[in-house]
This record gives sequence, C-alpha cells and structure tokens, in this order.
Amino acid sequence: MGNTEKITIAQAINQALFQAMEKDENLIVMGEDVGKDGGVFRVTDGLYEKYGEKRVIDTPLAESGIIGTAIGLSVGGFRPVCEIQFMDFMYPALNQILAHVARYRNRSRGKYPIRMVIRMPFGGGIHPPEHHSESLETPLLHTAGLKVVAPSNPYDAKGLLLSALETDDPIIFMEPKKIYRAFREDVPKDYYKVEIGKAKVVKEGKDITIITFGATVRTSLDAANSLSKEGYEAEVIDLRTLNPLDIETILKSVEKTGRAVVVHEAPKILGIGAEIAALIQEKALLSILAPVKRITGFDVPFPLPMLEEYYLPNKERIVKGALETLRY
Amino acid sequence: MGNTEKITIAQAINQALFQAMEKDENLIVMGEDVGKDGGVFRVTDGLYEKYGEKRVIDTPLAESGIIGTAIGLSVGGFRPVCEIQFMDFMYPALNQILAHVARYRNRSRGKYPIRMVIRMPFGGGIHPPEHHSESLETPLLHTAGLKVVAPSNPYDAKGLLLSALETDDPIIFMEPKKIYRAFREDVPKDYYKVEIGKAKVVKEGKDITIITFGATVRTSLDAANSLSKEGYEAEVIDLRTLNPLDIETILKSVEKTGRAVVVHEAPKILGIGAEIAALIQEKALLSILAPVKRITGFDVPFPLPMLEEYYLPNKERIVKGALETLRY
Amino acid sequence: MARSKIFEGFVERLEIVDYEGRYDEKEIPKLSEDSLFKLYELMLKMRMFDQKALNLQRQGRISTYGSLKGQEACQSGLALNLKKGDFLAPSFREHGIMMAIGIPLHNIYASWKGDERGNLFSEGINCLPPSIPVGSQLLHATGIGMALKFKNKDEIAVGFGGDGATSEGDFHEALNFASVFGARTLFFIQNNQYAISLPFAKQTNARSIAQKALSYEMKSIQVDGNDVLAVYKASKEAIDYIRKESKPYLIECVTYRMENHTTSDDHTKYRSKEEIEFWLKRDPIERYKKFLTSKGILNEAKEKSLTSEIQKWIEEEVEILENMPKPKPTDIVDYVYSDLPWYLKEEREFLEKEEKNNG
Amino acid sequence: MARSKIFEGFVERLEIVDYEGRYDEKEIPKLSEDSLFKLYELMLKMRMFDQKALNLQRQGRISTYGSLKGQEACQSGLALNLKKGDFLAPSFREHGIMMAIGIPLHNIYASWKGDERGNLFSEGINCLPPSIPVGSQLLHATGIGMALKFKNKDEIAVGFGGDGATSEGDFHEALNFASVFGARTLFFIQNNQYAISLPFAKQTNARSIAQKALSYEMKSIQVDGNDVLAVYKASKEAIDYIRKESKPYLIECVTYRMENHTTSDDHTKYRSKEEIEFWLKRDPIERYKKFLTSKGILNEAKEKSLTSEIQKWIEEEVEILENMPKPKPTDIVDYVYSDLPWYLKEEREFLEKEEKNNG
Ligand SMILES: Cc1ncc(C[n+]2csc(CCOP(=O)(O)OP(=O)(O)O)c2C)c(N)n1
Ligand SMILES: Cc1ncc(C[n+]2csc(CCOP(=O)(O)OP(=O)(O)O)c2C)c(N)n1
Ligand SMILES: [Mg+2]
Ligand SMILES: [Mg+2]
Repeated sequence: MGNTEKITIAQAINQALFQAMEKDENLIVMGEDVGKDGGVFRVTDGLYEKYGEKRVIDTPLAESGIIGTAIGLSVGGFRPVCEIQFMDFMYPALNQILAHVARYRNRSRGKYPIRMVIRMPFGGGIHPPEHHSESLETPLLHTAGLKVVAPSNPYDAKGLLLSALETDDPIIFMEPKKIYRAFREDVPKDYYKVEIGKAKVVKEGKDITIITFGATVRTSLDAANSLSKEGYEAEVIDLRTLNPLDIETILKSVEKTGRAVVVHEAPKILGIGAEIAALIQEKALLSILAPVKRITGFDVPFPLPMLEEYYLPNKERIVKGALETLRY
Repeated sequence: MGNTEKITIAQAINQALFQAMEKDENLIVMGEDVGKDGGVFRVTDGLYEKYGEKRVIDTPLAESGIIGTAIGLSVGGFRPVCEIQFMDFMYPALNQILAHVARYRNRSRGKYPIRMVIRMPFGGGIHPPEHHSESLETPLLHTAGLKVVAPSNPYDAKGLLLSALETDDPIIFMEPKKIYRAFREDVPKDYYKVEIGKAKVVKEGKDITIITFGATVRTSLDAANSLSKEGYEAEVIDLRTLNPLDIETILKSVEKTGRAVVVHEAPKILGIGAEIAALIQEKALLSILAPVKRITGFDVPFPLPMLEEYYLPNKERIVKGALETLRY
Repeated sequence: MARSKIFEGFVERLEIVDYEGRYDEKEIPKLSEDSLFKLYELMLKMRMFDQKALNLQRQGRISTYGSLKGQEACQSGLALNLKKGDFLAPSFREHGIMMAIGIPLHNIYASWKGDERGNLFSEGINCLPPSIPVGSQLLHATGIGMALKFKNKDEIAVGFGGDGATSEGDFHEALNFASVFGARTLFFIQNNQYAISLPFAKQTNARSIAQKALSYEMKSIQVDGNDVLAVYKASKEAIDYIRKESKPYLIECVTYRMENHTTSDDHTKYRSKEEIEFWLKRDPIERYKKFLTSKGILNEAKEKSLTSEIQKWIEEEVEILENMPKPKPTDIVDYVYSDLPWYLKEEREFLEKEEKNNG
Repeated sequence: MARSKIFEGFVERLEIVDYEGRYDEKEIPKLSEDSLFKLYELMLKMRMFDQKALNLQRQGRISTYGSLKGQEACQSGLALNLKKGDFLAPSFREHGIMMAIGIPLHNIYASWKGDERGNLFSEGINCLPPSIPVGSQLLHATGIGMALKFKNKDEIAVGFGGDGATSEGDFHEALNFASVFGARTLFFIQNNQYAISLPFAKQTNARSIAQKALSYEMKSIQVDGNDVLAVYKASKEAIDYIRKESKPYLIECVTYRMENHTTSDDHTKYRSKEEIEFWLKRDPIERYKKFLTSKGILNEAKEKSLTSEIQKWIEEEVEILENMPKPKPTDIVDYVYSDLPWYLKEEREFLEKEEKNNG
C-alpha cells in the first residue's frame, strides 16, 4: 500500500466505487441524480461516463422504489449500491428497508441474502433547507438484519466501503456530508479493506473516554485538545461501525479511564448514546466513576440554519460535559 | 365515578371513542376496516352504525394515505383518530408521521398543531403471520414532537385515550393486542381522564424495581410474585406513557430499591430499556447497587409462532434477570 | 389549435366461457386435451389443498390461514404459461401458483403453521417467500424483472397483488419503474372484490384496475378471473409479449374471495348472503367442469380417481409436515446475518440453554 | 362478446397564445384590461422577487435558494382564480403563488435564510409551510380538500408538485383518496421538465402527467404552462368544477425551470445550451408582454413605472427581513409541543444560558 495520494472523503468513496465496479461486474450504482449529475454531492462523479447507464442508474424520484427494486436486483444477481440523496429522505423507503432488506435472509432461512449497500449522507453543518441535516441511525440500529457503518475520514471511508461491498449482508453506509471535502488525507491508491465492526482509538488518554463517530470525531478531538490544556488526557474513540458496536474497544477504554461521554448529533432520547451508556453500565458498572454522559442534539427537530449552531454538539459543549464528568 | 362496569381493554377503548365522539363533533375515526367491520380487533365496533360513514371512515389500503390525509383533516378542523391495523404496518406511513405529523407545529412556529391520535395495536402473543407482532416504539420515541402512550389495563386505556383526545399534540396510542380481551376490570362508565406523562407503581416493593409497560406488566407482576416466594419484594412500575417518561417515579423507586430491570418486547439494541438504563445511571448512579438489566426481545426479527415463545420475555426470564440483579 | 387531444387510451376485457358454460368456439385457446385437463387438475388441487388447510386450522394444527378459494382459475390459468426459471414474488394468497411451480405442500402448510422453514424453497425454485406488507413485493418483482432484462435473460418475473394492494404507493412506484426500465415483469392483480372488508368500489373510484396501467403507457387487460381459459389466454399473450419485447404488462383478474379474509375474519359482518350466492354460481371450478364435460374430457369416473389421487397426495404432505422435527430456538438468531455479531452470540448461548432445559 | 372495451379515456392540451404572440381571439378568456394587466404584474413581481433572492443568496444574505424562474405564468394564472379562504399546500418552488395570496416577501426570504419564523403566516392566510419531502404535501392537500367537503365549505385546496413528485407513492395515494372521497382539491403539477438532473422522459414512460388522472377517473388537463392565459383559463375551469361538483381535478402545466435546481446545483452538467435557448425563447413573461403590447394594454412607460414600484416594494421587504431581531435559541424547543416535557425544560435552561453567554 506504499502508493498513496491526498484525497477527501468524497474522493475516497468515489475511488472505492470505481475500484469495486471494476472488480465486480454485478455491482451497480443507483439513485436520484447519481448518473449524469454525479450525485448532488458529486460522490458518484465519473461513474456514469465510465460504466454507462446500465450500471449507473438514474432512477425516478421515489425512495421506496429505489430500495424495493434494488431488492429485486439483488435477488436477480446484482449488488446494488443505492444512494438516498439525504438520510432524511430514507423515510419513504423505511418499509422496504426495515420490513424487507433487513429480513429476507432470515425470512427465507438463508436462501435470499440481500447484498446491498445503501449510502446516505447524514448530519448537520451545511446550512440547508429543512430535512437535509438529520442523523437518523436510531431506527436502523434498532432493526436486526442491517449493519451500519459511518466513517469519519478518507482512509476509513474507502476501506470500509470496500469491505461493505464484499459483505453478504445489507449495509447502511452513513456519510458525514459536512466533511465530504473538509480535509484531505493520505489514502492508498490500491484496493484495501477496513474491517467492519472495529472501532478505532484515534487519540489515547487515561482520564476520560470520548466516544463518537462521523463528523463529530474531529470536534471531539478539538475538545480533547482543550481538555489537555486543562490537564486532562481524553481518549477518543471513533466507532466507525455502529452495528455491531465494538464493545471490546469501548470497555477496554472505559475500564482504563473510568469515565465516558458519548457525542452524537441525533437527539438524546434513544440516540446511540443511550445504547452505549446502557452497555457500559451493564458490563462495567464497577469501573465507572461517573455517569456516562450524553452530549447530543436536543430533543427537537433539526433547526433551520439560523439556529443550527445551538443544536449541534460543539467543542464547548463537549469540553463542558467532559469536565462535569471528570469532576463528578 | 361511582358507576362502574367490568370491561376489557378493547371495550374500554371502544367506550372512550364513543364518549369522545359524542363530546367532540370534529372527532373522526379513520383507517382500514374500522367502519362496517368494526376493525379487525373489533375495537371500533358500533361506531359506524352510530355515527355513519362521514365520521367513521373506511379508507383505501394505504397507510401513508391515511396519515397524510389525516394531517390535512386536522389542519381543516377535524381531530382524526387513525388506526394503523398492526403497528408493523406503520412503516409505509413513517414519512408522514416522522417528517410531518411530528413537525408541523414546530415548522409553522405554532400555527398548525396537529391534533391527531394514531392507534396502533402492538406486541406478540397472538400467533399470527409475519409482521403482526412487533413493538416498534423506538423510532417514535426518538422523534421529537410525538407523545407516546401505552396502557396495560382497561381503566388506563379509557382514561389515557380520553386525555389523548383532548391534547393538542399528536399522540401515538399503542394498544397491547395480546390482552385486548384477556381480562376485565372495573371501569367507570363516565368520562374521565388519566394524565399523560405519569407512570404508576402497580406493586410496591423495596428490593428491586421492575419497569415495564403494556402486556408485560402482567408478566412482570407474575414474576414479582415468584420473587416474593424467594424472599424479594419487587416494585413494579407501569410506565403508561413512554414519551415523556415519568422520570420522577422511576428515580424515586430506584433510589429506594437500588436495583432495576426493564422489561419490553422490542429488541434490546436501542429499545426503550436503553434510554431508561442510560437515564438511571445518569441521574442516580450513586444509588444503584447493580447494573440496570434489560430483559427484552432478542435482536432478531420477531419469529413466526412456532418459535415465538423463545423470543418473548416471559416470567422465567424476568425472575432470572431480577435474581441476577439482586445477587450482583 | 387551442385544444388538442394529446392522449387516448382504452382497456379491454376478455371472457371466453361464461358461467353457464356457453362459449365462442373460435376464442377457445388451442390446447391439447391433456393441457385442458391439466388446468382442471390444477384447480382441483388448489381447492383441495385449501380445504385441508381450513380443516387443519380449525383443528389447531396450523395457525391463522388465508384461503384462496374462488381464485383457482386465476392461478391455474397463469401457471400453465410459466416456465422453469420464471420468478415469482407472491403475496399471501398465492398458495395455488406456488404449488403449481413445484413448491411442496408441506412447505406452504409449514409457513402457515408458523415455521420459517416453510419459506426455504429448494434450489431451482424461483420464488420469494410470501410478502405480508401489502403491495411491497411488487417492487421486488420489478427489480427482478429489471435484473432479467439487464442480464438479457429469457425469463420473466411475476408480481402478485390484490385489489387492495393497488392503493399502496408501492404499486405506483413498481409500475413506474417497470415501465421506465422495461422490466420483464408481469403484474398479476387478482381483484377479488375485497380488501378484508373494503369493497372494490371504495378502494378506488376507477372502474377497473387494468386502466391504471395507462399512467405508465403499459399494456394491460382485464380478464374474467373465474374463467380459466380466459386467464390462460390473456396470460399467454402477456407473457409472450414480455418475453419478446422486454416490457412489463398488467393483468387484472376479476374474481371473488369466496371465504373469509383469513381464519381470523368473519365476512358476514360486511357481505350479504345474496352477494355470496351470486358469486357461488360463478365458481370457477364448476364452470370449467361444465365446459370439460361438454367436451367429453371429464366424466365422473375420471373426476373420482383424480380426487382420490389428490387426496392421497395431500395426506402424505400433511404427514411430512407433522413429522418435521421442531425448529430449534437458536434458529431465531442463526439466519439474521451472514455471521453472528457478539450480542447475538450472547443471545444464542441463552437460547441454547433454553433448548436444553426444554428437553 | 369475448373481448369488449371497458374503458376509454383521453386527455386534452390547452394553449392559447403561442410563443410568437399568435392567438385565437375566441379562446382568449373574457377578462378586464385590469385583470389582464394584473396577470402581467404578478409575473413580473415573481420574476423580480426571484432575481433578488438569487442576489441575496450570492451575497450570503440568505441560504440555499430554489428559483422559480420560468414558472411565473403557472403560478400567476392560477393565482387569479383563487379566493380568500382557499388553502394551499405548497412544495418548495411556490414562492410566486405564496406572494400572490398575500404572504409578505420577507416571510418567504426569511425561510430561505433559515429562519422558521418565515413560516408563520398570519391569521387568514391559508397556506401550509412549504414541504420539503417531495410529493408528501399532496396528501395534506387531499386531506384539507376532504375537510372542506365534509364541512360543506365553498373553498378549495390546492396541492402543488413537480414532475418528480409524480413518481412518489404519495402522489398516487393522494389522487386515489381524493377521488374516492371527493376531495375539493386541485392537484397543480408544474412539469418543469426536470427533477434536479432527471429529465421528464426518464421520470416516467408516460407522455403526460395529465393522463395519470385516468387511473382515478379524475378530470385533468395539460396546459402550456408558459402561456399565462391558458393557465388562467384551465385553472378557472378546474376550480369552477371543483367548487360546484366537490370533486378533485388535476392540471399539468408544461413549463421549464430556467435556472439551476437550487443555488447548490450546476445545471450545465446535465442540460445543453440548445435546450436552454429553446426554452428562453418561450419565456412566459416575454410572450405575454408581446400579447399585452399588441392589445395596447402595456407600453414602455407603464412597464417602467411598474418595475420601479416593484423594485421599491422588494427593497422595503428586504429591509424588514434584515431588521428582524435574531431568532432566540430557545425557539428550537418552544414550539415542539403544546407544553414542555421535563427534558425539554432541562434543554431549554441550557439554551437560555447559551443565549446569555452569546450576549
Ligand atoms: C401494509 C399493510 N397494511 C395492512 C395490512 C393488513 N392486511 C393484510 S391483507 C389486507 C387486505 C389485502 O387486500 P388485497 O390486496 O385486496 O388482497 P386480498 O386479501 O384480497 O387477497 C390487509 C389490510 C398488511 N398486511 N400490510
Ligand atoms: C422525498 C425526497 N426525496 C428527495 C429529495 C431531494 N430533492 C429535492 S427537490 C428534488 C427534485 C424535485 O423535482 P420536481 O418534483 O420535478 O420539482 P422541481 O424541483 O422541478 O420543482 C429532489 C430529488 C426530497 N426533497 N424529498
Ligand atoms: Mg382483494
Ligand atoms: Mg420538476
């Protein structure tokens, strides 16, 4: 993997798609505006020109239609990579995702596994109209039969997507749209995989564990820096896979630090923070010195841009929450 | 309220609907088979005969259509009570429920509150085909703007529904279908209300708190009896309202007992047990002597009838879990 | 011109043998006596399978069951036109066509008994497990039809739905996608007049379902679904067209659900005796029997031996059903993913213990 | 008869003034000079409002914006037929009709600036906040039309959607419910040839959207959406019919989105120069200007004074917009429920502190 180049998350995903399409002739890309337009975030740029409209399919505007036909295409031997233009627009497809994509393998006692990746840009920070900012992982995590992945950087984005595209389970691939182009990182030019189900300690520390994923990984690292200045060393865990959670990495860290905060953009009530807090107290109650704190979006609809900054967990809120936990 | 009669949950809900329709001429009932047929569970029996097809509306078979038009009917001055025939079939309506029902008040800065009750029979135990047994509260609880209510007995069923029908927020009314007719209880014949947002201690105890709702309240009471025989007094809390949770009642009990188990039929990952466990450790870490335990459905699709008994949390599992927690 | 017509369309209905056995000779499809007899045999199998299921349900030997009684002509007329490799996406009332393509009866009974193993069809049987969320499977049929087209296959996909299913958004999206992408898909709609208690007239304001194909410039036809020869002929035309043109087609079979919606239903709450009797007279099997008898293809002796043959077959299948070992508790976790995540491992251990405890 | 026609249907198209200004005198709607002028005024207001929004966006004074340029005739021709009390369920490109029914411009700009207060329309304005999930609002329009019918009101509801919206299941369900229940609803579909990058020909295989009403036995018409008089006339016929018959109606306006989808889009990626020029020649405002000028209703002086009046109005509204006090952080919790649950009280306290900290 010597040969690398500095690319963004958007480019990394794009590269993974190119390489996977090259490798697997049954891989098709489908969704709204993914073809000629290259996707509204340009993540599928160039695929249509290279692979044509038989493999890069601009669909009519209907999310249930996209996922429902993708099920049939999967049964018929293809491996569809569907784009839901914004995660918020998965709602019309939820019947197909929750009642079928997640269940065909189980329902048919293994005969019809659904090989499918559903890409969904998620999260706030781009100042759009309503319904373009939510993080809606909760219903997907609660539904058995789906795996859910959410990278935070170019390297993982490419490696996780390539893993997903070889997995025989349906995978929800959440893309942190705010940082699609926020920074570049060295990424191997070759085909490589990052294992699904493994979190990553992105910064080591002994005093408190910050657990997060997606765009808030960077916010959390910033917060960890500030905490350093106050004399506390925070360990930051990038979950990378939300289902199955990497319980080992989480517990190992929390058993070491004795304190944890979970950071995510979704509302608090039954956000992934609830599951993580429940798991930590379940499996490591005697190790924790303070309650697991949840620093999250508020329990309200994601606000329009003028009030968005008050909704999103930012560095200040993370630092404040961590300090409360440290001083508990 | 002297005058009472012994009725079932199904009858109590039916009575509430009759009384509310009498009181509020803008109340309409709508859904699949709710008219002539009286609903597949006969919960709306007799309403069609009394109020006619203008107020008891058999709709075409389309859940998004039911909820979407109900939004318009609400805006147009009605108060629709929609039935989703089985909670599992809310999926096609989720775009309307999550993107609109929950958000119109906020989106319009208060101008368009959605006055609507969505009734959904939920839970296992009736040995049906696939997709007739799930408890799908999680995505609804995670969505700001909805209130979620789930009675476990005839008295609460009538009183909570009558409250819901006077509330200016959209309410999801979850009905434990397994016990629609399982038992009768004294219920006042008159119009009365049970406050939304208040849990009920259905059995007092000092050693451990069992927190649950719906059909598993009775299972939990059974378990509490068995625990009694082993010398442990369990307190059993019937949540009654799932959002907003009655945090006071929960904390008061847990602070007394020091131990808690949560029982629900939905899968464990991000089931309501996760939120309750997270809240307890957040607000009462120093009071708990053992981890909050979750006794729930497994993280799999609800099985067909032949394996259903292994999926559902039963008395034995609750007792076992409680003992583990007591002996922690 | 200020006003001009930009679209004109129409829909036809096909009926060959009327319910009193009258027919127009030249419309009778050119089928061998064997094939004509085979249609009868299929229908009778379906009827007897169905009656057995109702009995088993009443005896508590299977769980809730949805009868297909009255719809045998629809499913038999179609069956004879399918060939190996064609792919079905059934709803919950398609036991007939499922038997016809070779799914063993004990599988179908097992599903209704509440055993997922009933849904595991052997290699070479191209049929999805029945889909419960109404209308949702039509999109799968579109997707399979797209796959067949993209892979230049000769096979077709058939998506099933009832009159009720046509109200769901998925019906619309399935037809739209199919037409846009030229899916090799037949939409086979059995309009049995009811969606549970809702009569067709309240399901839609349209006089037919067939006309709904005009929205997608898709070919369609309405057929008397109690006339097996009409269904056979319309299906043949449709399937020939799909195979040749690689374009979708919609068939509406007008039929009647002669039984309760399922064994949990009581149809006397919403249907009149008169209406039921009207349709009893149009029983697809009686009707075809008259025709076959008049042609000398069927007689009492033949009927009797056929019946007892089928009876025997059904009893054998029920025996297989009832000799199946119990499903394992661990089955509920073992098929969810291609591997077991840690938490399912934990849950599996618990279930293994349960299994041992229960013997 | 073995084969019989059971359904025949057709759809008409209406066009009155062609893009070179030619017209058939007897088709011209009987409107006063004032009204004819008013149509022009409306269109010009919309165009100038839109241009201002694009400028504001470019200067960072509002956020992402979706232009209605090219669709002014659709929204003006409809507007003149609405009366007080009629109820709109708009999508995100209906600023024109929203202005026309009296929603102040600063409200509309405020929404696009990212301020929910823009969606708070004053008492007496019957208009839902624009709906972002494509097609979903059509069901609300159906429901409102049902309410109006059930309450025996004279008003109507109008549901808006684009060509893209017609692919969503909700479009189908909205039309079906409307027809079954006789909703007093006009479905007003602006077919501007694109859903972001997807051309109409790939959105559906049908040659028109109007024909999709045949599935519901609903009346419909296709109209040249760049011909304001044709839109006016078709809308009048439709609305008269809805008011009188209490039945729904669908209008398809064939038009063109002359700008990017939104300010985040780059339409040169998927549209040719030739195509854009073809449609530029069909600019609805230019076309109507020719007509009015030929009638002597418009001249350069009038145009000039009208333009500067509108300009002034817009500037005033922008000033109101920019003088609005900042929304309060606590606004994000205060409108979610009719009361504050305990957890929102906790969150509100946090936000109150934030507000103080930020000054
Ligand atoms: C999405 C969904 N909603 C509701 C149901 C409950 N349900 C099962 S069958 C049925 C009626 C189906 O009618 P139709 O499509 O005409 O098929 P038929 O039963 O007549 O064969 C209903 C409402 C369901 N299974 N799925
Ligand atoms: C359910 C849903 N899916 C996707 C989107 C993203 N999106 C916004 S507008 C649009 C295209 C809409 O096309 P059309 O209905 O023709 O309206 P137009 O933009 O042309 O006015 C898309 C795909 C959305 N807002 N809602
Ligand atoms: Mg039916
Ligand atoms: Mg458009």
